[in-house]
Amino acid sequence: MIDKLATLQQAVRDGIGDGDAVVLGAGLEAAIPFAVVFELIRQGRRDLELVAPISDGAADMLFGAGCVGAVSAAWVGNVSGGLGHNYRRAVEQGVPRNVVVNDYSNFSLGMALMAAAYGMPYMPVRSLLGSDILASNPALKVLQNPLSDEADPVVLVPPLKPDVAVLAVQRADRFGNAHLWGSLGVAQEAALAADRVLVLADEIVEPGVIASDPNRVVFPGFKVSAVVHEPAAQHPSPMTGIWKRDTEFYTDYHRRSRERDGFLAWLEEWVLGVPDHAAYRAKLGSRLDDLRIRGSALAAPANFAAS
Amino acid sequence: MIDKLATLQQAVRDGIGDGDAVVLGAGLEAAIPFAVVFELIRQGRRDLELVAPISDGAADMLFGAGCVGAVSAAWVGNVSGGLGHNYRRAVEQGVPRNVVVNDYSNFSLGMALMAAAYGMPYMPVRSLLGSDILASNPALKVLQNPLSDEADPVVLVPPLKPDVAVLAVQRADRFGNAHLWGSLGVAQEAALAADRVLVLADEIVEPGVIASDPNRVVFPGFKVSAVVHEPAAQHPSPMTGIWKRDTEFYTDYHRRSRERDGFLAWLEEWVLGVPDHAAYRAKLGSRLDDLRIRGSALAAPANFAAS
Amino acid sequence: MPAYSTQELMIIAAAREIRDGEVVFVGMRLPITAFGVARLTHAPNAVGLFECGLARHAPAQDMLYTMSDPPNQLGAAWATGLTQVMGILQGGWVHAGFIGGAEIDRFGNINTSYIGGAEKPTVKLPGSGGAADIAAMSHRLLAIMNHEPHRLVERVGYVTSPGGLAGGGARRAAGLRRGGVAAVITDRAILRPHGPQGELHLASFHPGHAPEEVREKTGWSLRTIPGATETPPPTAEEMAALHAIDREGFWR
Amino acid sequence: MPAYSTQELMIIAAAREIRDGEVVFVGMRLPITAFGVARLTHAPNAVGLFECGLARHAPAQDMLYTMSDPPNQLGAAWATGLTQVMGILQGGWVHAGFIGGAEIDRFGNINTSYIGGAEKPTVKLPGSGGAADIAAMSHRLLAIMNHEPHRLVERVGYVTSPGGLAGGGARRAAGLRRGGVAAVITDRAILRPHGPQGELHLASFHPGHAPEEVREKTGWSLRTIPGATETPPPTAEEMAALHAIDREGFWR
Repeated sequence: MIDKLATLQQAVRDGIGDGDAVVLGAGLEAAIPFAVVFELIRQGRRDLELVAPISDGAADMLFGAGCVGAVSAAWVGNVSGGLGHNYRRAVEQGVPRNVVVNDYSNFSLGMALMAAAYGMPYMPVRSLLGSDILASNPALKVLQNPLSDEADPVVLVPPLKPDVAVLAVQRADRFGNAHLWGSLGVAQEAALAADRVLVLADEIVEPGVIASDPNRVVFPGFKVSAVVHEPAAQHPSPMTGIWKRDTEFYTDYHRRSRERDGFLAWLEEWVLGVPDHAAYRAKLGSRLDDLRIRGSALAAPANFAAS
Repeated sequence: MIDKLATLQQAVRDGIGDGDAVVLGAGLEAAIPFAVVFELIRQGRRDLELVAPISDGAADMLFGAGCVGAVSAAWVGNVSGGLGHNYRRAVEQGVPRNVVVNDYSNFSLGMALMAAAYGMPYMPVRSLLGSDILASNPALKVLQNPLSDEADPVVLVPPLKPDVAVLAVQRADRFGNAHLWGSLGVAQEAALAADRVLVLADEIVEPGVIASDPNRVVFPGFKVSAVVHEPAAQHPSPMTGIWKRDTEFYTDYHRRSRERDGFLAWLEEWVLGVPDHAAYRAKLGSRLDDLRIRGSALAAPANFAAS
Repeated sequence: MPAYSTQELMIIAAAREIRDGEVVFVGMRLPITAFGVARLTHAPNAVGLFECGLARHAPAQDMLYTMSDPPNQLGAAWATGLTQVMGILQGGWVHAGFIGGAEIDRFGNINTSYIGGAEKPTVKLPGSGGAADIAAMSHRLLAIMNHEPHRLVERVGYVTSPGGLAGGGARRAAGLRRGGVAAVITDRAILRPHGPQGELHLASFHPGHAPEEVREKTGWSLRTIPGATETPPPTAEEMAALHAIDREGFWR
Repeated sequence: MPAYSTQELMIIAAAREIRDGEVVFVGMRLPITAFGVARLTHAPNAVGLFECGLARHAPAQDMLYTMSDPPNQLGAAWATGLTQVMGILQGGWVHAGFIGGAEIDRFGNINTSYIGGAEKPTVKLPGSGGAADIAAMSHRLLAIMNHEPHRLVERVGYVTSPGGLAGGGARRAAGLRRGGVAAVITDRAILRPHGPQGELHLASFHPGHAPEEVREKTGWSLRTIPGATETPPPTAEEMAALHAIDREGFWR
């Protein structure tokens, strides 16, 4: 097996290029790889296409920093605050730049990723009929079901193939084998669809730990291109069993990003003025300690012995 | 929650009727619910449509017992022996009765179940092109991909909706919440697609055991119609972490089922002359003890604590 | 002074829409509390679904800010992916779903995408999330809104989540096989579709909110279902269930 | 007397078809042993896939009768469903797959379904399993057969798993975007497609099996690739790897 351990800086530099289509919010409101979001901003990446079913705050930051050229998403905002101020400024006023919005619903976005993961020409879905999403996203086509003799319109959702999927996980080995648990969002579809998969592991473990439970492996290690070890890479979002959600961080971001100047000050304070994620953790200090889950509610044992 | 515990006899009597489409081999060569196969034979069920990607021996027994009117499958035989003698007699000679064969491949059968599970009009797949399976299964249609300007034929696989899916699992609670681990075959698609789900649990546990690890729940408890507690319900097939495969049982079946008379004697000995699964276990005796996995190779701990 | 807040009444009205044994997309805040009340009162076997990939028998024990928060993972009945939970929604296994919205119109169409049109919006709202899917594919849609004339409008500027579309048979003609708005629960009233067009009518008005006030605060000429009455106030049992869940009095 | 059995030579020939880093549907018996040899020799980063829903870095430690047996579960790299492993096959992530069969023809089409036609078969074989999918969608198909005239036939009676179909561009014309037979490994020889029609030709003959014998045992007029030679016998390293896996001498 190939050692895929990389630093955050390396992995972002080598793995995500200008113009790439990137999945960053596969876990919906959990396990959002904020450390990569911050590093993309620090490295000044441009013209990204964000692919996400929902994106709690992370996408809004990338809009504000001018990294995004297009978004294929079902929901962009800040769950604690509602509206995404940077997203609004980009779409309504072209500040700091214009962006192309490809509207989806959660299900149709998940199906678009599944179509790409499984090499399907399209996925036929029964959602979106009657919705103006069909008008504002021309990639979606309505056609009669050819297997039905009755009127039966079906929406054909074409594959959405990301260049990169970035996934934060509880633990991984250095070869790219990873465990992810709790609600999975579109993590599996995104990882199987993407050309490259960048894993952010809260903990690096021996390969035997991962191999002890192959059912907790959501995507196979051979799909993974790089493994980055960064505890709390998903802060301020939660990570099941390890980190609580830092709601105050979202609220503060929402408040300060209401005006462009406030956002730029926030960006300087939390991203541009912070060299790396270790410094970010240090800056959070005891606040991060308070977010650590200390209780224990372990999964019931499962035996994989063969004899 | 509703108590769904039932005896094997009750669950088969109430849950599987003559003519029903039944998934029995969702786990491929593991976790095949043989106890239900035997009980269907004892109860004399008729005109079943078997739906299975593969079926290691179980389907062959039902063919020989005359319970089956049709089969929608990718593979029917006996992995240890190859050919299924009863399947051959039924298809080649109509003994004991004629059966309709709907040919699939594993992938197209999985997609047909997924289409039913997720309410899709069909699944567009790129397998089977050029295969005579398209000719011998008229349900499969080839159509041009309407999203492509180039020649791009696609196979449309219509949904295959079982009336009942029967699934053997390692453990369940009495309310239908179940844990299943190891390779999953089409267990999830079958359970989500079927109108009714019959769970055979090797062990009945407190609800808290299942709730301690919601990621090991492959299909939600609300889909389950009955829970039957029968250890080794999957014998002679294996159950990950609990039971080894009884290869000698398969080999013996294969040898004795070569001729119709030999099969009928086998059937009397192992099914018709055995009143229930407790008697079957008793008949296996120390042979069953030898099949029990005694080693321990536990999955690494996973924490679900929230604070 | 009433023994309950408006929000508490809305929660209890929402809880009454959930039937026993149903599978319901519950969403955050008010609906998940309603789900908890329903479970403790008349619907002990209801199941809650969450788009992130969760099913639950009982609401989480701790406060949730998002459906993906750790307390919603702990003790869940099923942890899986978005595809699975929304796939069975399309498969017809979901009885009801709660959604909110910025605008709803007389036929129950909901806008959570654009104010001022998609081409040059004056306000870009966050978008559908799963709302369009829940509106299209659950058997009954339950909408929760604040009751103001600019929110309850004649025709939404953008249909994110289809209700009755142009009314009458329009929803079925668009290819939607089931569903539609069953109830709109506001801070002033409950509206339900009525008549051949399925137009939203006043079904009940909350205590303290006269029908005239409700009509005034509605952006179309609101008609009344014959026999519309005051929304029954919470019962003692309902309030006890709510207080058992909302121990900190968040909704009081 | 050779220091290896015919089956051992076949295993090693099969192992040589697996390249480092590849993802391969390996199947039971001979191919999974070949996968193990490849991993221990030239392909340490190859990954094995199994249709039941497994991926493995190394073969199971104990004897397998089926791919779903407990030893194949223990220490697997990924345990999931059939849909996922065959879905990524369709997605183009699988480099090669091994399959067997009752009949194969000069263009590499394989029959595992019906002898005597589907209408009134004289023998009902078990069917495709995953073979048709692997043949259609992996980048290279590797077939393993016993070399007899009734197995290597001019034209199979039923195409379960498509090879080159009628030869030439027929496979692409049918809509298959990739793949086709790369090698047929028999107990006498290795055949490979050659020439514009992609007809199977003799590529190498095993020690002790002269080209004339191979041609005699083939049901069509077998042509030879220019420069065809004897199959290189196992190296000491290959035999050591095989013996490290086949500790009980099952294949000896």
